Amino acid sequence: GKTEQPAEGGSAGSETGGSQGGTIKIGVLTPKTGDLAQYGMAVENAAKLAVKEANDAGGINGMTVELVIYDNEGDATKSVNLFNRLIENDKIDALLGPVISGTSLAVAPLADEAGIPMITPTGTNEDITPDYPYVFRACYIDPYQGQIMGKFASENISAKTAVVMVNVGSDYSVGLGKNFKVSFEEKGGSVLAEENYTDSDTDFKAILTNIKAKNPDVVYIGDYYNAVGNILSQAKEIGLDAQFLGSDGWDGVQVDYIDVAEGGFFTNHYSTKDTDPVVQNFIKNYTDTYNETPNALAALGYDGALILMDAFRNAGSTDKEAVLEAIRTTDLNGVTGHITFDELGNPIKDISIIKIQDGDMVLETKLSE
Amino acid sequence: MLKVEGLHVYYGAIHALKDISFEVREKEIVTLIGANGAGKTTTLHAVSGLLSPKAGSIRLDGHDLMKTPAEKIVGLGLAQVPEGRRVFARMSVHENLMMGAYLRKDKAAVEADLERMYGKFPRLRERSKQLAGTMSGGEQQMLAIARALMSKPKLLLMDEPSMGLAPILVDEIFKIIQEINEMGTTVLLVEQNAHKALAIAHRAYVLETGKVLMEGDAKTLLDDERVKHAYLG
Amino acid sequence: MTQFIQQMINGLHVGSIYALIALGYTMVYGIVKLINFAHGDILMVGAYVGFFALTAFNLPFGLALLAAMVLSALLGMAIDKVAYKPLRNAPRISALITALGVSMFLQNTFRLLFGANPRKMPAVFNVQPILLGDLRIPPLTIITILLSGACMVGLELIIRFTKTGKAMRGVSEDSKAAKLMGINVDRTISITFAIGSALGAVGGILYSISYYQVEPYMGMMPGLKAFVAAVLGGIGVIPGAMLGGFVIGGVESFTKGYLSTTWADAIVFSILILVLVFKPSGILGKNTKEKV
Amino acid sequence: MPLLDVKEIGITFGGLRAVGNFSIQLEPGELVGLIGPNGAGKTTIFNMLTGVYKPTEGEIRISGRLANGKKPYQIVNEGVARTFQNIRLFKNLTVLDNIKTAFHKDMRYSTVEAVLRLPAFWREEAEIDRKARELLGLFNMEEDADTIAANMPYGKQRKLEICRALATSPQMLFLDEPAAGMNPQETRELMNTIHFIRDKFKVAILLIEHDMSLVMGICERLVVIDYGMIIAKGKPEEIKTNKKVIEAYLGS
Amino acid sequence: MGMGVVNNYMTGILIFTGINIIMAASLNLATGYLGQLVLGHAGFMAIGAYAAALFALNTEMPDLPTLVGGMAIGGAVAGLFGILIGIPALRLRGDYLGIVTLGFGEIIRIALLNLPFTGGAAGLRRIPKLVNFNILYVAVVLTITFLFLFVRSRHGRAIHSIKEDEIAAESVGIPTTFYKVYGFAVSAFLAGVGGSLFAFYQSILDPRKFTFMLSVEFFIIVVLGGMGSITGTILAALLLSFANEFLYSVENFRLVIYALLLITMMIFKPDGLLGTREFSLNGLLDRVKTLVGKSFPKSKR
Ligand SMILES: Nc1ncnc2c1ncn2[C@@H]1O[C@H](COP(=O)(O)OP(=O)(O)OP(=O)(O)O)[C@@H](O)[C@H]1O
Ligand SMILES: Nc1ncnc2c1ncn2[C@@H]1O[C@H](COP(=O)(O)OP(=O)(O)OP(=O)(O)O)[C@@H](O)[C@H]1O
Ligand SMILES: [Mg+2]
Ligand SMILES: [Mg+2]
Repeated sequence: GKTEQPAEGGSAGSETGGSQGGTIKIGVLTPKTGDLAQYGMAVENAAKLAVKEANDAGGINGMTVELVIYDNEGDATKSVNLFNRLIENDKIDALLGPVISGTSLAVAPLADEAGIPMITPTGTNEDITPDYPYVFRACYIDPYQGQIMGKFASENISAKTAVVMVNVGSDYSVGLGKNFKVSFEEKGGSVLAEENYTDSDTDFKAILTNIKAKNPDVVYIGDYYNAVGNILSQAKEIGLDAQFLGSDGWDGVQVDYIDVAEGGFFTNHYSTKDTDPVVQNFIKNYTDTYNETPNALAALGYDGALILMDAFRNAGSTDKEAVLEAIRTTDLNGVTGHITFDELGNPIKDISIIKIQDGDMVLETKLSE
Repeated sequence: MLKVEGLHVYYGAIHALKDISFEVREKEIVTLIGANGAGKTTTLHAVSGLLSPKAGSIRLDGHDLMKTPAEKIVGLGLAQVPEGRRVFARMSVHENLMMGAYLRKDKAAVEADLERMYGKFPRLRERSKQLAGTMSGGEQQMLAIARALMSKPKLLLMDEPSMGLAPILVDEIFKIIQEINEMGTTVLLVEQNAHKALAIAHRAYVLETGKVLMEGDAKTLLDDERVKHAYLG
Repeated sequence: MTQFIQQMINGLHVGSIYALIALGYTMVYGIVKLINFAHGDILMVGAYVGFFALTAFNLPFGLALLAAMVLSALLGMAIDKVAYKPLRNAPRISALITALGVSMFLQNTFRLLFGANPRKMPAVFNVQPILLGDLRIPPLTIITILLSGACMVGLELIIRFTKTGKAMRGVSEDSKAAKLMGINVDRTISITFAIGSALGAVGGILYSISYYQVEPYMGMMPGLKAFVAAVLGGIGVIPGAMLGGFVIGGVESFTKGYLSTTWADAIVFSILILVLVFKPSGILGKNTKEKV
Repeated sequence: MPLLDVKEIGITFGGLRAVGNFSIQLEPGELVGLIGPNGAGKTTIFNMLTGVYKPTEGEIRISGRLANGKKPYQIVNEGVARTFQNIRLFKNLTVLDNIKTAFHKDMRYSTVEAVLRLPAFWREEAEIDRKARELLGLFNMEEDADTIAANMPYGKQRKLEICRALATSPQMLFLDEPAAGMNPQETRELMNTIHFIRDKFKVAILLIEHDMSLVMGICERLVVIDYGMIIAKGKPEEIKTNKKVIEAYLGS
Repeated sequence: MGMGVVNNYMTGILIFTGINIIMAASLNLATGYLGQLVLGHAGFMAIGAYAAALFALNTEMPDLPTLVGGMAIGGAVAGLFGILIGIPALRLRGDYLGIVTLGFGEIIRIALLNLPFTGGAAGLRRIPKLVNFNILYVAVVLTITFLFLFVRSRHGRAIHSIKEDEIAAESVGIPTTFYKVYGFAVSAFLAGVGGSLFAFYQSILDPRKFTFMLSVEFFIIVVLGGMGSITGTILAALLLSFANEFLYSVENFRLVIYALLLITMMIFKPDGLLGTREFSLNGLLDRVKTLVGKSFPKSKR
């Protein structure tokens, strides 16, 4: 029924303080406007889906889960203000977000100080979690994926030369590129060039033309699928046919760019082919609800929500300490794999290498360090 | 031809025209004289539609000008030599003149009129390619007059056409006004140079702080003691 | 050498799109002295119209283009009526704020309507590139350049030889004096917005086809670049906008190719600043000092 | 040594020689008229003398010092003030602030003294406030001190512009068509004002004007130019009857 | 606890509003008083913020000297850039200058992303958090007071006269060249101070923050408050901040409504909330009196 719909938008006017009246309040900070909105919306949608499913199934320990979602525009300043609003006005029990590393870095110390368990679904920067016991993440940290792909490039497909494309406007991309390079060179490969671009670039022909002239075995692009789709399309236009490699941001590229992405490999948290019902349910329900295929951000947003709800369930209350302890001891089958946490608040999970083959996503192999 | 009745104009809180009425008959030269700030320019702007009066009526050949936008009023055969010249500064002299003929379709006649203007103001011909904005004050004044004439108006409103002109040209301008009047153009003339204006006008109105103070035959006013004292010096 | 020519072709491609968009900026600026910050978003609307025409209605490219031009033109006129016209006699900066407001409004309305996720623009000219030795010239590039060229020539003809063009020049100089010449100022401004917006729509469609994507914020960057192009060429000057577009496109392409992608925008802006310092009214702008 | 000594200056605008071989001397307290047909180059001469244009030839000396190529504000510091053919006031400022702005060069206090409101600030501000009001008083404008300049009638705006020029305590005052747009009555008042200024402030006045009643009425000598060249010089009575001047300028 | 009136959330908003006030008021000097269109004010803020942060990260001094030193350095470096950008301003007019400053802002942003010592996309972290509400409040009061006193001095008059009519200003002896650069420098200096306060409050710096849109945000505050009205700036900054917070209750429509609000306000108050006037109690009383006078016209006689 309608009443069981997950709360949408900031229910700033809501009078229910704390978790009395049988609600668990989870705050969500995510960019819903501006050029990061496409990522923020995926997280928001997935979180709403997870919460709705939980509520439909009777809630958590008899309590309904309510989301309080604010648009932080990807801005640290606004995130800080909104976080204060979430704890003081909305009296949340836990925080899902923020989505971008920069904003997560700004909020993490506050969440820790306030004793609010926080899970950033997608903040990949290494520094977000270590100093703050209350702060966790659902995604890999930057070095991890880059390293694995460097190793894969060198050992599994015997690449000798590579070019790394880096979006310098995104520390996600910067971190991945750096670590790919390190690990690829460690294994004896040589990186011919590092080509940089920025968030606002749409025309990549100039650098692709240069890359073409260098003729590398592989090109590594650690960035999100929209930029990647655009780059791959233009690469095709100018006739650059190297082996392209990428990161979990590629997930989603299959929707519009499957043809130009053909043959590419990328690291991901999961495979759409995974027969695990958690994965298949998620893909089906998400597609049914939002009329679009979920991407990695959605998967992480979903898992973030699952981890929090699971912790509430295991803690048996909304007591912050108990919930924190429950998160630490998470042992959960999420969409992005089997999740446990290390002592730094980072998830321990496998990496899948996905190949785009014959217009489909195929699980090439699973690797770990 | 032009009949104005009970005109009231405000600039915000300033009541600039207070119940002004006057008329201009076919083929007449009528002049409005009055001190600075009396409301002469305001009156002309109200007639040509550049501002909208609060109350009153303005009729030109039976058309209600109160409801007609400025560009349509021009279409009815009215032209204005505006205060401050308002030439198109970044257009050449020639282009300015052609803008004057914007509504005209008779190309050949326009060319002929252009020649006539160049004949009357040789300086303009000399400088036909110069940007109007770089012309001297007086040169711009000539251009503004010539541009207004290019539209072949039936009724010509002139706001201080002699301002900034050399004495020799002032005489020339008044001659030209008489000439075009004789050729059938009706003229409503605002002048500081009341002496000369009254000398060529048929009738005149004296404005004072937004009101019509006196009206009558130009020759009579020229001899009126009060007018003499206040405006003729 | 091949690479050099290839970069130049790339530059011409982007440049001609910038030029098209810059025309809209320059025309509106020339006539109402307003930096129409919403122009980039009109481009976005045009791209969306094109996108839906091509995908949902399966229209041929020509019709999609026409639909986008018409709807954008109407939108441009409507924006003028609602947001700019009431401020004609107000300080110019106030209209700048409403322009920013309109920009924000369009972006967020489209985000609400169609989501933040980019839509994939169908590849319209998906045929094999023309190969000249090592050179590859995508047909899209040729079509973009030709279409832009045609629009610019058409515009120049309109401005030079029609009554409307004459009226535009008059209004841009002095709208009150223009009224006294019998020019319908409001209509002229409306037409200006219509033409500028229609050209923007063409730019938007070409842009989205070239870069495959349509999204609510897509107008910001090309809009800004095109604005820079218009200023560089001499704002208010039609050929200046075109020249500026090509210069920016070229500089961008060459700096990306030979210097640095990340600094490219900085270099573009530095060139702009340098040019303006030495030629304060842009490359083709007339430096008419105020007569004292 | 003459106050102003101009030798053979000239300027060319894209091929058009607007002024050439123009020379003039001005002694303290003189009242000289510069007349000539429209476009003869009168305003251009003012612009060269006040640093708005740089002459392409010739030399300008003010109190013996070379003034070519100086910026307008530096010329003001040399003791030259002017008004403009098209009035140029600080339209949105009050009458009083228009005048106070013109006292800038007489003031010394620094930014620090200003924002800390140290005694120097109060002293100088009080001083110019007094001087500005006094000046307005001389022109019967003390009532208008708080009026926004743009809201005043034309005649008063002209007067304010002159007043503002005087606030720079010049030794020379250049007036460009001060009577334009005034009726004969107002022009007569203006004549008195100009006389008064000369006598009260002991300034030399150089004046461009097309209103012959004013020019002939108050100027001690006249310089007539046409096409940028001097065609006649002399006392008003001589000029009135000069054939060349009649033909080019006065008309019959 | 439980008092709740001025909680962290409110304090946070007030602090950021305060920084906005400093930014917009300093922009008002360049735009409202000097009359130059500046669309890159965020650039000066960024320079101040990064300079102060780098200073703090590389010294080991007690809090107060670090704060004051950081503010001084942030202001000085930004002021230097203000002089730099003031120089093209000498030759450029109006909108051309606007675009140059816009370009300048972008160059700064790109430089922050690419220079070796600015932390790139990740920005700077662990900047000491030295600013609290009280310190910021003092800074705002000082800035506003400074501007108030500055514009009401001969320097302020000179700057204002340039906006009114540059040629006339020269003609009464104002060295316009000097005052343009000076006005820019002071404006940039204060923006740099604003930036340093921002850095010392936020404690991390993210180059994404300093975009053209941030410059636009300051610009909107200035125009909305009234160009040349410092109290107007304060009013507009407060109004926009709180409008924004309030609009979170219509989350999805927030920016649409915000945009409509802007358009409507401009149409109904094209000169901004206060025009060029300053808010004062006396002025308010006078206005009330005239209003009362108007509604009882007979009492006038
Ligand atoms: N735009 C305006 N805003 C406010 N008041 C104005 C405006 N234009 C004119 N006024 C006022 O309206 C009155 C009439 O002005 P108008 O310009 O019509 O006078 P005028 O007779 O043409 O004077 P002049 O001889 O100076 O040209 C004056 O008091 C003037 O100050
Ligand atoms: N910037 C310029 N570019 C081109 N020509 C110019 C420029 N400035 C002035 N001129 C020309 O130089 C000549 C002298 O102009 P100036 O303004 O000095 O005349 P004037 O004697 O003051 O005339 P008026 O009495 O009409 O004001 C004019 O023919 C004018 O067209
Ligand atoms: Mg008048
Ligand atoms: Mg002159």
